[in-house]
Amino acid sequence: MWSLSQIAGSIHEWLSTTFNPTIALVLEMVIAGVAIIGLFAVLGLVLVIMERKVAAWIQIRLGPNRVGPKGLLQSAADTVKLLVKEGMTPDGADKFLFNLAPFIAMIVAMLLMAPIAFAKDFQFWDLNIGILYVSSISSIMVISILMAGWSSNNKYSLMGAMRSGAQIVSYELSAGLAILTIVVLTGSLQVSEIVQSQANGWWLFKGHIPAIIAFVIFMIAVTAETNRAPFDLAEAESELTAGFHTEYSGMKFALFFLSEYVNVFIVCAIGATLFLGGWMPFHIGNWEAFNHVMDYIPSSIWFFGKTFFLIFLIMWFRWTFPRLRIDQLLNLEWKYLLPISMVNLLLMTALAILGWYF
Amino acid sequence: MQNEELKTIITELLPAAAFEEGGEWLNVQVEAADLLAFAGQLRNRPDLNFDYLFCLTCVDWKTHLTMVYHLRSTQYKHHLVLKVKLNRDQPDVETLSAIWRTAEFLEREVYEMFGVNFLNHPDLRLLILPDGWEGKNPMRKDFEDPINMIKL
Amino acid sequence: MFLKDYIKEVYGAVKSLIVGMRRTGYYFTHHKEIITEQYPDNRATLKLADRFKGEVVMPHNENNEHRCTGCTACELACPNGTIKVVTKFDITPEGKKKKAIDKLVYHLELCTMCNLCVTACPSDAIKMAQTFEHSVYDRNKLTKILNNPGSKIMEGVE
Amino acid sequence: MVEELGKTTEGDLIINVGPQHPATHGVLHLVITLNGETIKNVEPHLGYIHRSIEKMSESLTYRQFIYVTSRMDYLSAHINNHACAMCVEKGLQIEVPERAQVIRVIMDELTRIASHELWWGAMAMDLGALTPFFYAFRERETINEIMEETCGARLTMNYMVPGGVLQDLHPDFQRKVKEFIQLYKRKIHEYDELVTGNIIFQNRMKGVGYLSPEDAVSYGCSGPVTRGSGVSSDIRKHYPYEIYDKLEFDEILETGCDSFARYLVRIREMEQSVRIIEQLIDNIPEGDYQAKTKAVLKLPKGEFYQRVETARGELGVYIVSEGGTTPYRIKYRSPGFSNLSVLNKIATGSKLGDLVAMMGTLDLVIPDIDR
Repeated sequence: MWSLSQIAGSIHEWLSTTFNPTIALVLEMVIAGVAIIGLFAVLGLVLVIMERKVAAWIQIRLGPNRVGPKGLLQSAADTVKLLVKEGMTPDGADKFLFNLAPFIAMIVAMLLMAPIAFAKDFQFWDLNIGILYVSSISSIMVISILMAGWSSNNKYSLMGAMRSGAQIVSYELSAGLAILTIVVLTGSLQVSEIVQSQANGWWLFKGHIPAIIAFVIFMIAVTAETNRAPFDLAEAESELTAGFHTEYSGMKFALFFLSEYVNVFIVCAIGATLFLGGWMPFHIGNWEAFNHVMDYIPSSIWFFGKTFFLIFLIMWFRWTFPRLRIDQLLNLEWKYLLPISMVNLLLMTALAILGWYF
Repeated sequence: MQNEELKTIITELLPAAAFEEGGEWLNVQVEAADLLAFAGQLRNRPDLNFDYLFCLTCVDWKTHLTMVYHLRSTQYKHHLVLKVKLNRDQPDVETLSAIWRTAEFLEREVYEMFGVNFLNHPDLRLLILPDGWEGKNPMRKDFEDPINMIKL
Repeated sequence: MFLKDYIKEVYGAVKSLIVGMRRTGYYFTHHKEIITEQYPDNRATLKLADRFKGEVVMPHNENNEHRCTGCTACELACPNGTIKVVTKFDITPEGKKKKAIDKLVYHLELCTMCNLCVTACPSDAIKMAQTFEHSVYDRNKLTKILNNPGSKIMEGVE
Repeated sequence: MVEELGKTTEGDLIINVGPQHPATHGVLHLVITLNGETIKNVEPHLGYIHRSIEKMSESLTYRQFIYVTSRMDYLSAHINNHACAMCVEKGLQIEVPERAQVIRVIMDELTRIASHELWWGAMAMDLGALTPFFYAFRERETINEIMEETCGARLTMNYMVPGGVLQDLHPDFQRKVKEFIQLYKRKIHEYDELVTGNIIFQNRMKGVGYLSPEDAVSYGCSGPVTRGSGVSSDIRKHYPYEIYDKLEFDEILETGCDSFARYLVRIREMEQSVRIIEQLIDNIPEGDYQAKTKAVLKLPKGEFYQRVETARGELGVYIVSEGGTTPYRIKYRSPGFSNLSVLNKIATGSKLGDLVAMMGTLDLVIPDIDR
C-alpha cells in the first residue's frame, strides 16, 4: 500500500542517487516549499467551499451549486475573481505596512505547517520543541492583524485590530495551558513523540475528565485565537463593517481570508494531534480484528478525518452562536477559562505523577 | 376626565385660553407668551398630568402658522390639543423640550420644515435636511422646487 | 456555596449552547427542510397568485377589440401620473363623432402597482397581469402603449 | 464636526455608523463619539430617505394618499394603510361593514407577525448569529404568500381603501392562514432554543439599554419599547378601534426595562397576534367587504386624528381638511421617530457592541423615521 512517507522516501532516494547531495537537498527543499504552497491553496479552496456548504445546510439553504459538479468549483471561481480585482491601497494608508500585513499573515500560516505530522513518518520538520514552536509562531499572527488595522488609517480597522490584539493575547493563555496538560502527560514537546504516545489510545480517552476539560477549553480558545464566531470581534461585521480588513480588496484581502482558514486548519490539526492521536488509527483495547481493520485505513486519512471533524465543530459554532461583547469575551477568558484550565492543569499533573492514566 | 371638566380646570389656569369646538378632543388655543408656563402646569398638575406628548406639528395657514401639540395623560387617559398661533414672518415660540423630552426631536423637525424658531432649544440644528440647506422651508405652502416636485 | 453557584452557572450556560447546536445540527442533517427556490430554473413550474399585480394590461379579444372608452378615469385615479389617455374622435357609421382612445400610454417605470386604476375603470378595460420580469436595457421600453395598433372598441361598451 | 458636538475631548474617537452600515438596516446615519469602546454620545443624522410623504400627500386625493403610506413603515404597510383609511372614514363618518373590519384586523395581525419575524431575524443577525434570519424568513414567507394571494402584492399591499378593503378574500385564505398558524406553533420553540435561551444572547441583552418608565413616557416612545419598560401603552387595548374591544388578547408588559425585556415583549406579542387570528379566522362574517362610498371623497372642514398600533408602536394620522378633495395638511406621527430619539439616552455609557443590540430592540425602520 502506498503512503505519503513512501512517496517522500522514494523521491528522496531518486534525488540522492541522481544528483550530488547538495543539489538533492536544495531540490528537496524546493519540492517541500511547493508542496506547502500547494497545500495552502488547496486547503483554502476546500475549507471555503466546506464552510459555505455547512452554513447553507444549517440555514436550510442549498448553498453554492452552480459552478462545477454540485458547486464544488465555486471557490476556484471566487479565487479567479479576487485575483483579477484591483488591489486598492487607500490614500491615507501607511503603504508599506498596509501591503506587508497580508503577507505576514500568510507567512505565519505557512510556517505553522512545518511541525505538523500529516501521516505516519511524514512531517516537514520534526523539531524537538514542535508544540512550543507552534504556540510561539502563532502569536505572530496578531502582529499582522495589528499592522493591517493600524496602517489602514480607518477607525473601524483600528478598533477591530485592537480588539483582536486583546483577544488573541488573552486566549493564548488558556490555549497554552490546555496544550500543557497533554505535554505533562507525554513529557515531550516533540510532535512525533506525542503522537507515538497515543498508540494504545487517544489522550482524550486516556486522560480521564481533565483531558476532556482541556479539550473543550482548547477548542474554545483556538476559536477565539483564529477570530471566528462567536469570537469574531475583530471583524464583527454588524459593528465594525469588516474590522481590520475593511480597506483590503482583491488578492490582499484573499490572503487574509486564506490565512484565516489555514489557521483554522492548523489549530484543528494541533488539536487532533494532541487529543485525538494525530494519524494514529482508532483502537479499542484487545479487539484484534477491529484494530486491524482500523490499521488498514491510511494514516493520512485518519489525520485529515480528525482534523476536518474539528473544523466542522468550529464551523458549527460559528453558524449557531451570536457574537460576544468585548468585555464579556475577556470575562470569559479571565474569569472562567483561565481558572478552570489552571486547576485542570494541576489535576492533570497529579494524575501524571501518580500514573492514574491508561 | 371629560372635556367639560378639563375645560373648567383650564379656564381656571389660564383665563385667556380660547376653546375650539367640533374636534374629537378639547382644543385649546393659547398665546405664544403663555405657552411655556401653561404647558408646565398641564404636565405637573397632579389632576391633569399630561405626561405624554404624542404629536407635535405645525400647520401653515398661509396667513399664520399654528403649532399643534397633542397631549395625553397615560394615567387618566384624557386628551388635549394645544394650539399656538405664530406670526408667519417671525415665528418664535418657547421650546417645550424641558417638559417633554420628545419635543426636542419633534421641534427640530418643525424648525427645519416650517422655520419655526424655538427659543432656548438645547440643540436647534438641521435634522433631516442636508447640512448647509439654504432657502425656504419645505413644508410651507409657498415652497417651490421645480426639479424635484412633480405637479400632477 | 460560591462554588456550587459557579458550577451551576457554567452548566446552565453550556446546556443552553448545546440546545442551540442541536437545533442547527438537526437542520444540517435534514436536507428535506431546505426551502431554497432556484428561481431562473423553476420558471416552468413557477406559479404566481392570480391576483398578483405585475403590470397593467389591456385585454383584447380575437377581433382586436378592447373595452376602453377613453373616459380617463384611470388617469385621474393614478397617484403617479402613470397613465396618459390620448383620445381621438371616430366617425361612427351614422356619421356622428364619437370619442375613442388613440393611445393609452402606460409608464411602467412610474407604476407602483397600487391597483387604483383597475378599480376605477367603469368598463373593465384594464387589468393587472401576472408578469414580473420587467427589466430591460433601455428605459424607453418601459413606456408602453396598451391598446394594440388598429384596435377598436368592442360593440356595446359605453 | 468636532466643534459641533461640543462634548468631545482629546482622545475621543468619532465614528460614523451609516448611512451605509450593516447594522443600521437602511440609511440611518449615527455620529458616535467613543472613548475606547465606550459610547459617549450618539447623534442621529436623518433625511437620507426622506421623501416628504407629508408634502406629497397634500397633492393627492383621499383615495390616493393611502398607497403612499405603505412606503413609510414598509414592514407594517397594512397597518399604515389602515390608519389612513380609518382617518378618512372618521371624517366622512362611513360605517365599515363588519366583514371588512374582521378582514382588516386579521391582516393587521398577520402583518404584525411578519414584521416581528423579520425583526427577530435581523436582530439576531446584528448580534452575530446569522442562522436565525433564515428560520424567521421561512415563516414570514408563508405570510407573504397569503398576502400575495389576497392582496396581489407581498410588501406594499394597498389593500385598505376608505370604506373597507379593496377586494374580497381569496377562497384559500382561511385554509392558508390555518396552515400558517400550525407552522408557527410547530416552529416557535426553535426561536427559544436558538436565541432566547442562549446564554451568549442573554448576556448581550440583559441590562443593556436601560430605559426607565419615566423616560419612556417623556421621550414619547410607544409600542414594545414602552411595554418593555412596564408602561401600558397598547392602543388596541386602551383606545380600541375596529373590533379590537370584542377580542380577547393580553397586553404584554415586561418590567425589565432593558433590551431583553423589549425582546421578550415582541416575541410574546407574536403569540397574542396568533391568538387574535385564531379567534377570528373561523368567524369571518358574511356581507360586504366594502361600504358604498362616493367616487370623489371630500372630507368636511376640520381636523381628524386617528391612531393605530403598528408593529413598532403608535402611528397617528393627523389630517387637517379645508373641505376639498385633497388634505390641507397631513402629519404622520411615526413611532420610529420618537423611539429613535431615545437612543442617545440609553446608549451613552455602554459599549459599541451594545449599540447594535439597542438599535435592534428599538426596531428602527428608517423610512418610517424619515417619512
